[in-house]
Amino acid sequence: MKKPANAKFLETRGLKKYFDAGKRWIFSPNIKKVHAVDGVSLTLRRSEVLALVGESGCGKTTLGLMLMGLEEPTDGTIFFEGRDITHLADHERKDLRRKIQMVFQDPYESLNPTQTVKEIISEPLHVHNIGESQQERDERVIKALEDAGLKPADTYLTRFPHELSGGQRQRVVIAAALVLEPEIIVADEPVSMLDVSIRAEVINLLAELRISRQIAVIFITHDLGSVGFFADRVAVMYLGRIVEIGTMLDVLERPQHPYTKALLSVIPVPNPRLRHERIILKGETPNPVEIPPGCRFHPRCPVAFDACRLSDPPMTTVSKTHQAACLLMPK
Amino acid sequence: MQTTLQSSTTFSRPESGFTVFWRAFRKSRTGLVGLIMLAIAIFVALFAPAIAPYENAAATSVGIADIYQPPSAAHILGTDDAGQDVFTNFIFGARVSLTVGFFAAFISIFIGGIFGLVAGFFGGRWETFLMRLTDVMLVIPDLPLTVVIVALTKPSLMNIIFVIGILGWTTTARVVRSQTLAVKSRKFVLRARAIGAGRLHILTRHVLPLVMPILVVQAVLAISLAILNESTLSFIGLGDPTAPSWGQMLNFAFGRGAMSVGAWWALVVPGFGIVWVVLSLTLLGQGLEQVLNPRLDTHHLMPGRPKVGTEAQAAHPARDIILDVRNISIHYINEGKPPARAVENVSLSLREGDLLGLVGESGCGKTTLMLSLLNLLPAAGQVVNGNVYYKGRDLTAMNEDEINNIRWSRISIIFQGAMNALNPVRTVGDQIAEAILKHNPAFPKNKVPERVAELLDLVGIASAHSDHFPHQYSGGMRQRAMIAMALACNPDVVIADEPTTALDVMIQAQILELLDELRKKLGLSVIFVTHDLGVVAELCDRVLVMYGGVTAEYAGVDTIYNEPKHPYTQELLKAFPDLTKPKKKLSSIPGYPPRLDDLPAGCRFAPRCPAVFDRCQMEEPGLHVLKNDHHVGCHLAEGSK
Amino acid sequence: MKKKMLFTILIAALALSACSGGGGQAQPAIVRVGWAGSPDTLNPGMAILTEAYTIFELVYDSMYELNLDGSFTLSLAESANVSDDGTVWTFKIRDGLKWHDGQPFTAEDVAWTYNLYKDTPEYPYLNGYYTPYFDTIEATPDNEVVLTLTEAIPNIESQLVFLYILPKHVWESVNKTEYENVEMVGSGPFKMAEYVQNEFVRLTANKDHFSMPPKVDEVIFQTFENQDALVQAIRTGQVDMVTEMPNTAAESLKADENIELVVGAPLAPGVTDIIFNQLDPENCPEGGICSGHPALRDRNIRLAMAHATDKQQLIDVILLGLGNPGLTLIPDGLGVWYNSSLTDYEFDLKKANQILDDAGYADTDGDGIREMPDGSAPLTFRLNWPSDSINAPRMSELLAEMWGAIGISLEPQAVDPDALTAQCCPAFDFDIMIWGWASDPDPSALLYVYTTEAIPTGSSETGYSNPEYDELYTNQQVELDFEARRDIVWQMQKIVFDDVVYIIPFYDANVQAYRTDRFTGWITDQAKVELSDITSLVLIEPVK
Amino acid sequence: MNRTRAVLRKTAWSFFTIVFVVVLNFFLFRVLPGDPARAGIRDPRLNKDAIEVIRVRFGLDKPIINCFDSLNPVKVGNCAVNPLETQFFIYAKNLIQGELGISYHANRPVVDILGERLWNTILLIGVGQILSIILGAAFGVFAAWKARTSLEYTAVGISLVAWSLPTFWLAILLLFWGSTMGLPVAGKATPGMSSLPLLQQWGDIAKHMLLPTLTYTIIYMGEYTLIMRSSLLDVLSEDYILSARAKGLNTVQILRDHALKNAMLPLVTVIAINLGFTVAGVIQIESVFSWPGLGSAIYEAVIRRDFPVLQGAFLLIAITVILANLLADLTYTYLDPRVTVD
Repeated sequence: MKKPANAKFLETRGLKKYFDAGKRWIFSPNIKKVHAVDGVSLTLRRSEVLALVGESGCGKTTLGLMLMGLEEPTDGTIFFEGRDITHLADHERKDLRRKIQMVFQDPYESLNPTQTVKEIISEPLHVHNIGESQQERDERVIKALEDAGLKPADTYLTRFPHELSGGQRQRVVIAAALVLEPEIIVADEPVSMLDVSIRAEVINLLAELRISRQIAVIFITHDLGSVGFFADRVAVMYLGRIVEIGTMLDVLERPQHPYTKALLSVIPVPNPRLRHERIILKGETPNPVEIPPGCRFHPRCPVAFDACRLSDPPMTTVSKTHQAACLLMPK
Repeated sequence: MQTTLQSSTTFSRPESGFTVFWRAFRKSRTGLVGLIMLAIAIFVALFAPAIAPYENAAATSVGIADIYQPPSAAHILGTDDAGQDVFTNFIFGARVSLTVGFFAAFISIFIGGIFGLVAGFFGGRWETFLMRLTDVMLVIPDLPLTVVIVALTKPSLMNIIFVIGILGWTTTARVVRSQTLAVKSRKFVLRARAIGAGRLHILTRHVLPLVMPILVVQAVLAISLAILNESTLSFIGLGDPTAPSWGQMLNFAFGRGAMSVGAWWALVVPGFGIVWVVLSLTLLGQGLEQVLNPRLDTHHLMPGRPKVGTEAQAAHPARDIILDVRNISIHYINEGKPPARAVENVSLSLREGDLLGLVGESGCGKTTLMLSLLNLLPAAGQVVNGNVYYKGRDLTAMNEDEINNIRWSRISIIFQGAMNALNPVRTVGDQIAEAILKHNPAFPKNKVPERVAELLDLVGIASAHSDHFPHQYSGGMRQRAMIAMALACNPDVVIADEPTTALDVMIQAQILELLDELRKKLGLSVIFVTHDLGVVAELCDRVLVMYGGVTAEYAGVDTIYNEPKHPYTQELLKAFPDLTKPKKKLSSIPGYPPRLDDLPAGCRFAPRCPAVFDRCQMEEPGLHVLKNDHHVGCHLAEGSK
Repeated sequence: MKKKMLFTILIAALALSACSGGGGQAQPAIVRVGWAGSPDTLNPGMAILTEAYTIFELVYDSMYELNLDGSFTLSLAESANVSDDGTVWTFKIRDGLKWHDGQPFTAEDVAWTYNLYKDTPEYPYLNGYYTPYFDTIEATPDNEVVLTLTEAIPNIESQLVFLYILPKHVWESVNKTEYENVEMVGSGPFKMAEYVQNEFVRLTANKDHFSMPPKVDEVIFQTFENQDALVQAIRTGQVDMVTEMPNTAAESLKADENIELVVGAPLAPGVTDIIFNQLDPENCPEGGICSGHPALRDRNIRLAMAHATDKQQLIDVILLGLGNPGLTLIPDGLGVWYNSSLTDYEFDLKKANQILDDAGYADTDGDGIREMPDGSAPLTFRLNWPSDSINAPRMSELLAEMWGAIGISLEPQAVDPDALTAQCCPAFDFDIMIWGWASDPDPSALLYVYTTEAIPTGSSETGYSNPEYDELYTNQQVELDFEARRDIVWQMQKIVFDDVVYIIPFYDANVQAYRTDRFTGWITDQAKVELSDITSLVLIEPVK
Repeated sequence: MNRTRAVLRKTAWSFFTIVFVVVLNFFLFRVLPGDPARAGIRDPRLNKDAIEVIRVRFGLDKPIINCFDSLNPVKVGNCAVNPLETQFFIYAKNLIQGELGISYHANRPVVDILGERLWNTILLIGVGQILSIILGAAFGVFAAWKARTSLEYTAVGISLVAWSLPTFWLAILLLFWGSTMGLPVAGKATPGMSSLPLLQQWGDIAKHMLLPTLTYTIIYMGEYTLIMRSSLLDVLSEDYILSARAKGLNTVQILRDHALKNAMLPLVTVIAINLGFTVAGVIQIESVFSWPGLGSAIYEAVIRRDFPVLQGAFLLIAITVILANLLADLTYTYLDPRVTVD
């Protein structure tokens, strides 16, 4: 099958997810909402790595879960290869699941401790009834393990997760995703629980897969520092919105939004000779129950002015590949 | 210390889940005793006809003289109210009592298990309904229900089992539900959904296997409760008198005046049986629980091991060195196993006003080293060598009372994970005030709130928050509060143990900035423990890089980053993403850190070292001092200046 | 300081309580009686339990006293005269009697009380059985009570003995059903002093009683829910007398030199009976299920079972020997009414087997259990008993063995008493039951159980029906001549004994124990033992 | 705001539970076989009319609910019956007026019977609970504090054995031991003591209470010890204990100011839930020691199938347990600041 390299094949339009804050109570019909994701539109191309960056509570994980169909969007649509997949029922989604897979943050939590590696990796095959014979399945399992860098694969098959190190576990998780030969992997903070010396392994693995298997990756992280090495594009999220999106170089080298600038400035540089001035934002991400009026970033923005309190800045184009939502941007 | 395996080790056939379980269970003495006791009971029940001296039937020729006969050769445990051999009935009673226990428990576990699973897994209305039902069942006294059910049916053994079974499911339902909820919230369930698994698949393949152990524990407890309940029912006259259980033996002994005759054996023997089995099950349950829910068998109040090893060392340190750690070695003692050599021969010195970075991967002994500075090691930890001097006084030689005066007032600690380090049921202000008053009893009480407010202000928290509980704080605020608390007694030294690890980059930057500011403002000396090389580069004056419990490299910050001599430091720096050099491929260090209780011979880094040579496999490298007070623990640094 | 005070007080309280037992000064003579029950109510119209009747007996007077030998003595009246046709009774009440509250006791009180019992529908235990023949009751100015009956009856004493006379001046104004009568103004040898239901009853002596002034000052009845505790209490001297206890305790108490043990038939004995459902489904009463095993309708089966029942072993094992083999529902405790001329079926397995063989019940399939002559069903009977009985299960074990020896098997099953009532009668949904009756001094009530008339009402447990017997029952009810009535009653017993309607395993004895170190004068030489006979409590006096 | 809401919601839920129990309580005792009027009154002296009189007295002549004569077997009756004349309505009406019917056995209002016995049980449970909680908590604290010492093994061993004892069995053994020590074996007080000075009466009651309370304490102490121990072990392994130690607090200060309150939390829940389970224990203890409380009333009612009393006691206990649970929930809300409405 022909796969046009740059066709939009996953797209969201105005995606929203509101949660109820607290339980419904007879005497309070107007329940407050948590605006976890508040209107996100983005596209993902084939075999592209898109980094989704933001502080905790900015809605990036919820967004990932919605793409996976694990959370029902409150509003907005998701298209996959031009098909609306926003509200599919579980059985309609089944073949879709083969194409979009997920890798979770905590490799200790995302493996069932009672299953062996072989069971874990062959489980998707059983669920989707893939493979004519046991032998074929075994081959697929071994291939997935080897693609995930666990070689020789057969030494891992009968192990339990507690017999593996963190990095190995994360590889097993990735292998379990690979075995379905997905087209997209949503990776939710896949390295934040790992030691520095091992992080690189996993990131490199994802980068390789994207080349060898043409897999598109949505890489969710709070650490801009770790994305620089393989993301094609970076989207910065703040309070449920994307505030800046562009190619990796656009965002890292020509950041437009004050929030992006601040995030970039606080990334530690492992060289004492390069100590630099850091823009440290005051306070923490506000409660997503009450979104500030106007620009949602203005209470923490070091360069905010009066207009920021009043109008919500729209996404403005900086260049063909680069957009940001700030009033200060040149029109 | 996480359990990691050398990737190089060849793999033998891995153990089944049962073997793993059994190995853990074997360690639990209570569990073993319970199992043996239960095994004896089951053995007795199974082989009752072979053990019992008489057949299990009322003796035909019983006369008045046979009733309540004391123990004798013919009846080693005497006879009962019908002239029957108590020992024989006791042996056969085991069968009935255990049957009641097992079957009733099966019913209640079955019902409770299904209810709990359904409620926990499906949630929504089912959960509401089932949990409300459970709540109601919990408040309804069992007995009237039992009376009604027994009256409605018949007090046959079957019905007794049934009644006990259906009245006993509530606890199981609750426990199973919460376990199901816990399992359900774990990421692997979400992952299973992500691969497209249906609910049934998730329930049977993922949830059930993890709920099963809890069910087993519940079952064990349910059996013992059922046996107790059966005896209670018998006592109230609601049992089945034709089923010769231990409960019924007691019932006859009571109802037919055993104690009045002085026939204690008719009463004590079956009672003993019940206590035996119930105790065995309770012990077994405790043992199982220890295995399934392993609690650290140590806690923070257990007395630590006394220090062994060298006495005070020679030369008095330089005047401006406030904290001097000399050749300290710390082992964790595991009964019957080689000790884990968590820290070996580490020295460091902290100058007044300096910020010392301590860097290493998880499990390299950083935290152990820090805890040892204040004699806070867990019970298994032991200082086997070395000394810690604070202004010339040896902290390792102090007793608990002496060091209590040093703790916090001179040296304080900012713990990793402030949520856990703050007491959840006391307000933050209260906890800060406690530290002030502990070390400054003369501090005027009415001034305390003022001081607390001042401290909170120092770390950027509005004083209104002082009445709040830790859970009402955000992660960043908690860490700030922890810092405020650490400063409460104006200490000279603050140990910051990974204070920013769990935080977002922005909050992390805020905290680092704050720490640096305070250090300068208050003239603090700080030891900063982290695994993040970037953070160290931003802040520190000197850096100690640890690997596998030993010093890899110890030098000024610039030396470490720009002239690293130890291959580990070099590799670590290469693995660190540097935004100033984007699109460079990250390198990683192959393999994993060593287990501290299974260290390789020779250099601890040798298995992962790119520059490894023969000597590294045999000989542990010493610490070589290069120029600029640069210490390197590598054979390659030998001789170089 | 405050805490210390409280502590001192507590210590003092404990010290006081510790020495309260052995005070020095002249203590009132208090008899402590331990019993396993407690009166259900002190309202004589509503009471059922023996314990209540015991208190009535002590606090109230009635027209007759029932003696331990079963005879009656006139009590309140100096004389009793009956008209020639036997329908008008005139009782001359003693003069000068007084209620405990000082009010005079007159014939007016007696007549008022009898009318109360007769006319209050909520008193079914009294007017259903004791007053149905009462027509009118009037008091005369001469302190006489004139009782007119609807027809002459032979047993006026047993009709009147439990009708305790209440003070009209108190009872006139109270709600007859709700009144709990805790104050209990009576005229008997003891006065009510204090009553806490299920805890104790405290009575003080009425030293002015006209016939039986007690010698002790107080009697306290204390409730023990646990029989072992009761035995322990008399052993340790916490009580002076126990009215009932496990038979097992008898032997060991006998050994105590300060305790005297008395065994005898109770005045109103309980009867334990093995009941056979012999109702023919064709005569099934309304609402009946009538699922009885057909074999039990055959006298041969029942006879064989009677021969296979070793009553002595039952008595030995179940009662520890403290009982007598039974014949019919009329126990030996009823004195003259008990047909002592009957000879029990001897325990003889050979004979029993022979009877079954002859009647065609053979074990055709060789499983040790005989089948019906047509081979249809094995002789396997359901055996039920009320689950609150502790002796019945033991009996069922023994019966299963005994009857097993003649090829009859049992399916034993305890049943909730209520459920058993529902199952029993008039549903007749059982084969064999072990249950019991309490008896009245007059045999009439128990004899009624065998009548055809009793089948639909539920009083008949067996479904036994015999026109000859029914006729005799009617006759004895109106036979005025004592001897003649006794003959009829004996004849009736013979009929039901020959028909093996029930197997009566035994009549159990009553066991009581007294401490002799504090009080003397207990009646211990009578054939019967009964607490509601007040003589003992009246006669005893403190040991000097 | 949140806390008020939580309190309101929990209170409302408790109220609904009570209503449910009240209704259940009615039907539970109506599904029984046999005619209550005849049950326990098997007396040949009663004829049909007499039985009818008894049925009327206990209100059993009325249909249970409209259209249904009885529940066993369920059959459709006369729908023309005024619903106000049904047993259910009368039961509900009486209940609102604080009446629980008349005891089949004692011919007294059930409320009176339960009323006079309730206080005795409260006395017994009260003292027993307080003792077992204090002792259990103390042993638990020592066992956890001195973990892995012989002190812990002894405390845990004793507790496990105590937990495994059948209540009535222990009671009867203690009764015999006590009687040889000269302790009273039955009742709440020596009859006839009411004329003595109050102090002496109290002393007498205390002596009578000794054995039942001891039994109660032994049975429940073990459980509290185990819970306290495991809960305290958990707490003592928490980081905030380490940080308290780092703050320089000594052991007593740490236990008192940081560990105990947190460790008490599970105990509060268990105590409340235990109240429901206590019933079975109290029945056994009271009946062995003839303690005139609710437990022995229930025991007698079970033996005599006195359903109105059983029904009343059942209701009383259920409501008490519901309220105790509510109280525990609210206490919990007070003790643990983390609990808010979720």
